[in-house]
Parts: sequence; C-alpha cells; structure tokens
Amino acid sequence: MFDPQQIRTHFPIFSHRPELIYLDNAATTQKPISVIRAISDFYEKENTNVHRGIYEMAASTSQKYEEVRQKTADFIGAAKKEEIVFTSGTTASINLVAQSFLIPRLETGDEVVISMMEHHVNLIPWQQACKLKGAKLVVAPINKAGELDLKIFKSLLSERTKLVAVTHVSNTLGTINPIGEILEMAHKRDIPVLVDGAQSAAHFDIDVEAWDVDFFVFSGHKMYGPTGVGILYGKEEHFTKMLPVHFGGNAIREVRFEETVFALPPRCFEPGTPNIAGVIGFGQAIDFVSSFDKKGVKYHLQRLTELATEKLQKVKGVKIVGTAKNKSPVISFTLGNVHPHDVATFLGAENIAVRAGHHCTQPLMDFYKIPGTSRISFAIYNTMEEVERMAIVIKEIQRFFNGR
Amino acid sequence: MFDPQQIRTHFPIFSHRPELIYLDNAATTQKPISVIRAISDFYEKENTNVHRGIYEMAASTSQKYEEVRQKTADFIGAAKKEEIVFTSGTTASINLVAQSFLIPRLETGDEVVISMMEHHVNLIPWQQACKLKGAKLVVAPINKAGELDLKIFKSLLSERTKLVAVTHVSNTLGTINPIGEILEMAHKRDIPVLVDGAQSAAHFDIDVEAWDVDFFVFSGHKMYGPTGVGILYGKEEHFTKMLPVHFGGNAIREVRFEETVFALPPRCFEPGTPNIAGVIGFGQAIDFVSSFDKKGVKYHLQRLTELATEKLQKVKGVKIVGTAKNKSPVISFTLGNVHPHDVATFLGAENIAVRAGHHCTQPLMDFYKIPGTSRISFAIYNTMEEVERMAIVIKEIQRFFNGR
Amino acid sequence: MDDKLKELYKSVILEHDRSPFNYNKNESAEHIIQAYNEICGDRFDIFFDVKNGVISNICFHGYGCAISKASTSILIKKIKGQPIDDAKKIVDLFLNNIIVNNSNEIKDEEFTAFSAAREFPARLKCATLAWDEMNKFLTVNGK
Amino acid sequence: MDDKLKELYKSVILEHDRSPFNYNKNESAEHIIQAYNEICGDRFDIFFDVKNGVISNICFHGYGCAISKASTSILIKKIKGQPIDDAKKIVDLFLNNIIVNNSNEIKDEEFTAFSAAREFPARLKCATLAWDEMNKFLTVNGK
Ligand SMILES: Cc1ncc(COP(=O)(O)O)c(C=O)c1O
Ligand SMILES: Cc1ncc(COP(=O)(O)O)c(C=O)c1O
Repeated sequence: MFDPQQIRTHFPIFSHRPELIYLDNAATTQKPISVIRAISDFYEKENTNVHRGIYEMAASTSQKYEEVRQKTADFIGAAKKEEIVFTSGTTASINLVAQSFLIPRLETGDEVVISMMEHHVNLIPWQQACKLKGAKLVVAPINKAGELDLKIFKSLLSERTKLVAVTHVSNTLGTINPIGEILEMAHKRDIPVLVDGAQSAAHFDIDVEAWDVDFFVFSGHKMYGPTGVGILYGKEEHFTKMLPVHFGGNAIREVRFEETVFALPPRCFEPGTPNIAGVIGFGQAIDFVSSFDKKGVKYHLQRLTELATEKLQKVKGVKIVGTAKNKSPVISFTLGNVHPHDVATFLGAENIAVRAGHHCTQPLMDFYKIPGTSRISFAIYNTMEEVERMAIVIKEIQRFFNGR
Repeated sequence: MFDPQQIRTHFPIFSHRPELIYLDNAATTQKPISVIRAISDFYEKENTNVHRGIYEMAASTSQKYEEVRQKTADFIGAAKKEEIVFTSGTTASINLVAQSFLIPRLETGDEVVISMMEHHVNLIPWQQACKLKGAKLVVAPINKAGELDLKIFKSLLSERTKLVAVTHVSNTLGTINPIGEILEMAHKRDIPVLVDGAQSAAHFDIDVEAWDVDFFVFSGHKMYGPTGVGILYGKEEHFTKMLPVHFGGNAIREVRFEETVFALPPRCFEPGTPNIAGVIGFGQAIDFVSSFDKKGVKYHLQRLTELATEKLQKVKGVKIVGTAKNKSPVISFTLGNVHPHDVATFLGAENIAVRAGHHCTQPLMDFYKIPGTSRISFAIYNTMEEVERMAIVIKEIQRFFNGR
Repeated sequence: MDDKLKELYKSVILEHDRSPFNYNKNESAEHIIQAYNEICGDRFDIFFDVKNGVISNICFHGYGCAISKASTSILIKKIKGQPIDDAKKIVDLFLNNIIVNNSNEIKDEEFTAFSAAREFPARLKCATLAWDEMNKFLTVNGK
Repeated sequence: MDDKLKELYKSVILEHDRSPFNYNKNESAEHIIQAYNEICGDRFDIFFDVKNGVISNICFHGYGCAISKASTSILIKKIKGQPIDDAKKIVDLFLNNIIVNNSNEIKDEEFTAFSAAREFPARLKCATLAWDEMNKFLTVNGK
C-alpha cells in the first residue's frame, strides 16, 4: 500500500521541520535523501569534469553522466539517448527550441499556436520569435473551467502554423490537457508540437515515442531532483537538422579560427562544463520516482485533491479557479476580497507553505479578471491530515478578515 | 603559514581517496566540505524555490540567493550587486554577451579581436556572431613562449573593433595576460572588453571596478564551488542597454499575449528557476577562497609550478609548451613521441590525475603544430611531494616508451 | 492565532484595508504616480495636484494585499494638504524610523502598526511600496 | 608498474606503435577512410583500393596514441589482400570477440593484446577507432 508517512522518512526536510506542511510542490518539490546523497557523494568521492578525461575517475564520471542520459531516455520512453539534451531547466530547454528550431524556420505571416493557460516560459520565447520574424502568436482559448476547446483549437491550425506549444498540465489551474488529441490534430497537418512537461514529469506516465511528440521539456527540481537541471527531448529527425545556438568546449568536432565543425547531437547542444553533480542527482530522482507504482501515486494525489477541493468549497468566499474535469493535484483559489498574499502570509505563519500570485501565468489571470490566486499543490509525501489542517486555517483566515 | 596538509582536511575526496594526486584543477577543482554541506543543508533544511514565495522559508531562500549575489559583487570588486548575473557557467555567460550585447551592435565590416590562446568558448561565439553579421574575427598572435605581443595587439584595434575578448589566464599555456594594458589600449578607442576569468577567479585578485573591465566571466566549479553555476559581471551601463535573449518566468515586469515588459537587470537575464542550491554552495566557495591570504596562496602555487617545471625539464624528451614569464600554475608539456593520452593513462594508473588533449584550444595546438599536450594544473591542496611523485612517474613513462 | 501575525494585521491596518482613505480615481490629476510591485503584481495609482507647493486633491486606486493597501491609504491620509517639504519629512519618518529603525518615540498607531512587517521579510515591500514611490517624487520635486 | 597497464601496453602494441605496418599516404587511392575521434583528436586516414572485391594497396597515416595507432596498424595488416567479406569477418571477430566478449578461444596476440583495453574505459575507443570506421565501410560495401 501507498504510505505517505513511510515516504516522508525519505525526505530529511520533514525531520528537520516536523511542523512543515509543504503545499508548494508545483514551484519545486522536496528532495529525497538518495538525491541529496548522490550529489554530496559525487563531490566527496569522485568529483571530476566530464569529457576528455583519461584517468579512471574522469572516465567514470563521463560514463555516469551518459548513463543518466540513457536513464532519462528510458524514463520518458525515448528511442535513443541521443534524443536527450541536458539543460539548466525547462526555461532553457524551451528557449533552445525557440532559437535553434523555430526561429530559423519561421517566416513572415507564419503562426505559432499556444494556449491561454501557458506558463510565461511557454509564451514569451514564442512571442518574441514571432515579433522578430513578423509571425503571429495564436492563443487557443479556454472555457471558464480552464479547459481547452479542441474544436476551436483545431480551427486555429493551418498551413501557416509552424509550431504548437502547449503545457501537459497547467501549473495554475491543474488542467490536464488532451495531449494525444492535440498531437494528432497537429500531426495531420505536419505541425511539430512541443509539450511542456514541467508539471507532469514527476507523476504522470510519459511516453514520448508512443505519443510521437516532437519536443518534450521538463525540470529536475519539480520531480524530486536538484535545481539547475533541465531536460530537452527532441526527435532525432529534428535534432539532426538543428544548428547549435550556444557555443563552447566539447560541443565541437573541429575548430579553426575560420570555421567550426560542430559535434553531433546531443553533444553540440551541451557546450561547456555541464551541471555534472546535478545530472547525477537527477539520475537518483528518476530512480526514486520510478520506485513507486504510478497508479498508487495517482490515487493518493487524487484523494488529496478531492479532499482539499471539498473542504475548501465549504469555506465561505472560496472560489476555486480551474475546475477542469481532468485535473492534476494543483488547486488555485481566491478567498473573497482577501488578497492571496495575505492568505499565504497567514498560512505561512502556521507553517503551511503555499504560493500566491499570478504563478507566471499573468494573461491567464487577466482572463479570469483576477490579479492572482492562492495555490496549493501536492506531492507524494502530503497527507490527508495536512489537508484537514490547511482547510481549518483557511477558515480562520476567512473569519479574521471578514470580522468573524 | 600556508599549510596544504591542513587545507586537504577540508576536502573529503582526499580522505576517500588518500592515494589520489589530483593535478587536473584547470578542468575542475575539488570541493571543500563547507561547499558540499551548504548544498545538502539547503536541500535537507530549507529547500524552496526563489521569488514570489511568501512563507518564511521561501523568503529566506530568496534572501540567501540575493546575498550570494552581493557576496559575488564584493568578491570581484563590483560596485553593485545588480551587475552580477548568475548563469550555468562561463560558457553560458559568454554566449549571453555574444547574443545580447555583441550581435545587436555588430555590423558588416566590424571586427572582434580575440587572442590566439582563447578557449573554444571565447572563440566560437564571436566567430559565429561575425559570420552572421559579415564581420571579421581578428586573432592577436602570440610568440613561441605563449605571450601576446602588445604592440601588434594595439595595431589590431581600430574604429571597426566592436569588442575585445581575451582570457585572463590561459588554461593551456598558463600565460597570465596583461589585462590592465589591454583594457587601457581598448578603452582609449572606446572598445568594450570581455575578460574570461575562468582560470583566474580562484587564485587571483580580481577587481573589476578598478580595472574598469566591461564584462568578466567565470565558473563556480573551477574555484572550489559546484557545477552548474557561472557568473557574468557586466557594467550597469551595458546591462541596462541590453535586451534579454532568453525568456521566462520571474524575468518580467508585465506579460500580455501581445507584449512583454521585461524586468530590470539582473533579473531580466535570469529567467526561470535558477540553480538555487548551486548558487548557495557557490557562496560558500567564495567564503572558502576568501579565507586564505592571497599572497600565501600565490607563493605556494608558484613553488609547486617551479618545482614541477624544474623536474619535468630534467626528463628526456619533455618539452614544456607555454613558457611565458608571467605564468599561472598550469603546465602543458609533450613527451617525445609519446602521445599525451598514453602519458595520462600511465599517470592515471598511478592515481595521478592530469588532462591530455587540446584542452579546448585546438587552434593554439595548430600554432604549435602539435595535436595535444599533457597538462598538469595545481590548486591550493597540492603538495611538493605530489610533484616529486608525478615527476618520477613521468620519467618511468619516458623509459617505458623509449625502450629504457 | 500567531502573535507576530496579530501584530502585523493590527486593527488599524484591517480598517484601512476595508475602508481606505480617499479611495477613488482622478485621471485628470496633475500628477499620477504608479506604485507597482512586479514581484507580486500589487499596483496602486496615486492621483494628486501640487498647488503653491502643497499636495492637494490626493486620492488613490488599485489592487494589493491588506498591508500594501492600508499603507497606501495611510500615506494618502498623512500627506494630504501638506507642503512638499513637510510631506517629505513624514515619508522619511515612516521609512527610516518605522521600517528601518522601529523607533520607540513614535506613538502614532497608523505608523507603528507597520513596524511588525520587519518580522515578515517577504512582506516588507508591501508596507513601503507606495511610500517608496512617493519618496522618489518628493525627492525630485522638493528643493 | 601497474599490471593492468602492462596488459594494455603489451609489447605487440608497442612494436606496432613504433613500427606501424604500411605507414604512408596514398592520396590517389580509390578509397580514403577517415577514422577521427573528436573527443581526443586522434585521426588516421586509411587508403586502399578494392580490386575484384579484394582489398589491396592498403596503407594508413595519421596521429594518435599508442593504442589507436597499433590497433590501426594491426587492422591494416589483417585485412590487407582479403576479400571484402572475409575482411568483414575479421573485423567482426575483433570487435565482438575481443572487445565485447574477450573470447578465450582466440590466441592471436595481435588481437588479444587489445582485450585489456576493457579495463580502461576511457581508452576503449582507441582500440576500436579504425575498426569501427572500417566496419561501416565493409557493411555498406559488402553484400
Ligand atoms: C579559460 C577558460 N575559459 C572558459 C572555460 C569554460 O568554462 P565552463 O566549461 O565552466 O563553461 C574554461 C574551462 O574549461 C577555461 O579554462
Ligand atoms: C508549466 C510550467 N512550465 C515551465 C516552468 C518553468 O520551469 P523552470 O523554472 O524549472 O525552468 C514551470 C515552473 O514554474 C511550469 O510550472
């Protein structure tokens, strides 16, 4: 059976802060001891640079680094490890696709289709690319529940569409988008699709090969791994046609002052010394996530989400923002006229960590005509008791601000 | 007194591998326990994301992150912490300057001046920028000793020169370049100068304000800090005129689908979740480096370098590549016809870690008409005994390959 | 409820949050200052005229948390009808003696209520947002 | 000296390093294969003709470490004058039975010398560099 109490023992932060109720998992998750140890062990026992190292320790570091690449490929169902590029985060992964894939292909009058619920990073790079090339950013609308309308979505695709970029799971609304259908619609028109998996990589089944997705991006730190590690999956057929946009050591085949011949992917996209310790820690995060039965995890997160939704709805003035049928464990809400920052401050004083604000989805806030929400988001170590406690404090906040 | 044995006790790797003679410090240094602990402590006790966090733990993380920015500014003598941008490494720092500063300013017929001894990363980004804009990459020559000729250097500067990019210390030859003179020559003509400090940040006195340097870049992992952390110092007057080239969360002031208003520097150059744990670890690396008297460090490194040079020169067939008068603790050499990889393999079998190859300076190897060198490079924890041992093994290798 | 929190959300702050002072728009004002916190999105516009060196017709409008709204409201109330130089002294008093120093000598509860913000570093900016912007204006426009 | 190291640098390898087999250039050869290891910069050009399905006039030139040079030299020696299919078998034997499996059945010291490379992961590519490239050629050009 899935036992969050047992799982908590893997996370040192809960022994150091027994009072902590951490509900800010969409921002970043806590780290299990195995990930933390992998990083310190690397530095304490075998720290070297990768590439070109002849002595055993260096060869072993290079090998471990490449093993994590293979592990990542396996984790998301990629056919080849050469389809995995390590970056510094989802943000860097998306910017790399924008610069190296989209911009060289984009022409005046072309279009890029995103959705209304995108995180700023899955919006601004495309917006700026369109601005640069005289192309158009097309925004697929959502309904009040926070769901895409697939009919409209389909109608926005045309021969002008050069890329579709959508999030798998919304970090603000929790909406799980129908990636399969979107991919099918886009591929019928030969439009490549980037899926932002920042919020899905930790707990969802990812199978890039089965989905036939063109690019899939995510961050280590949102799936129990270290900060400073991002992943860019790209189909081999795309990678081999893309030119690097960042340059440096180890990404080259030959360099002369007149000319450079670049290495093959993925190496050409990873110039310089990578975040070696981070990547090795990330390998442990994959092992950690893979050690659980995905069904059990899903069921647990769903129970937490259902309980929280139920409890919150009972509090006077609470309005849940994002009520899609298909939802991940993320709940945004407003509390009457109480500002989300006041809510978060009160929760914080009771050791309950939540996020407040626009969650890097400002245009989505504009759609709902609100300046922000309070957001709770769950991970595998959260418990039903934590949800109960959170709901009690929210009720207190409501009473405090509305004069009891 | 400066006591390397005492210093070694700070480095767990030497207890785990007492037999290790680590002479590959120009590739990456080992990490003191304080740096390693700072990272694991962060993950174990206070891990949160930065920015927008209301609860105390998140506010404290943001504050610590910004404190390291201040500490970095102080460390290199920057006037303001807003002149410090955290990146993923020297490589990312240089590419950012190329994309955000140089390319928008570069026109057909313009020139960028670098030197013959640059690391690939201080070459390829400029080369590709020049290619893109029809500009010219001008390479300042060196003499056989590996020193720049300042007269020629000066003659290469003109009103066409839009940037000078030189390394402070050569990672292959050990040459310390006369940064002060280069800056003076360039500034007389109002040419901005980027100095690559990857090899100097750990052990040299850096004072960007006194030097009046325009951009200064370095990596945490080469100065006893973690991988995945780089620094870009830029003058405020440049930063405020540069537009971001990577986009994402937390780097913005306002986002609408039609338009984005970016945040002020440095935030606009740090989109997305940064390498938080890495930056916090890097703060400890600064403290570590600052805890030593720089003169004592310099003297120790100089003694190691002199002894190694003397011992190596006595081995038949050894030719030292890079014999500048002003040298840092880096020694490249060839050993008769023995390939550097064979040298490194033999040394590695004796637990002596050195690097072999072109050290990401292929054009420099072409200049010397060699395909590569073996390179030893020192850090504060190296000892005279290690140098003696290294020299003995080199002699054995020489005997082995030349049939005694 | 947490004591520090009670300190922060003193009744004077809650009152100003619920019934802000001169809370309305005046697009035809001589001066409109925008106090915007890009980190959290709080935004207040402050409208006023300066007649014979005196701040008049001041009002504000916008959106923010209880702390930033109350602190803006109190700013408006305090500098209304004041000569620029006196307004600057009031702003200095607030920023230096309440926020930075927590001086014991000041008894005005509309000021002292905000000293508790120092216990909440993430909220300090809320207490000073409008004051910081007004300070810039007064510094430039004073003599 | 380390025993594993002695294994790796067997005298047969040192001999081929010092006196490589058919070591020269032939720019007018029918086929020129480049074996280049971008990780370390080792590079050998292999020159040969194919006459009636038989490899002839084979020689090589370039620069690399003792291991890669000796292994290229031995490749040249072994496939010289062989029909393409037989050459392919020899290359398979080397790559599969020496490098991957370390089969005990093979006694030819010019082959077995390289099995020690498996103890030095960073050097494995040196042992197979030229063989891998030749394998590609033979796979495409065999039937
Ligand atoms: C002189 C010099 N510049 C730049 C770099 C690149 O640094 P990084 O790989 O940390 O980006 C190095 C390190 O190899 C170097 O020695
Ligand atoms: C949906 C989504 N996309 C992208 C990102 C950006 O990830 P990172 O900050 O790790 O680059 C986030 C995280 O905030 C996210 O939730």
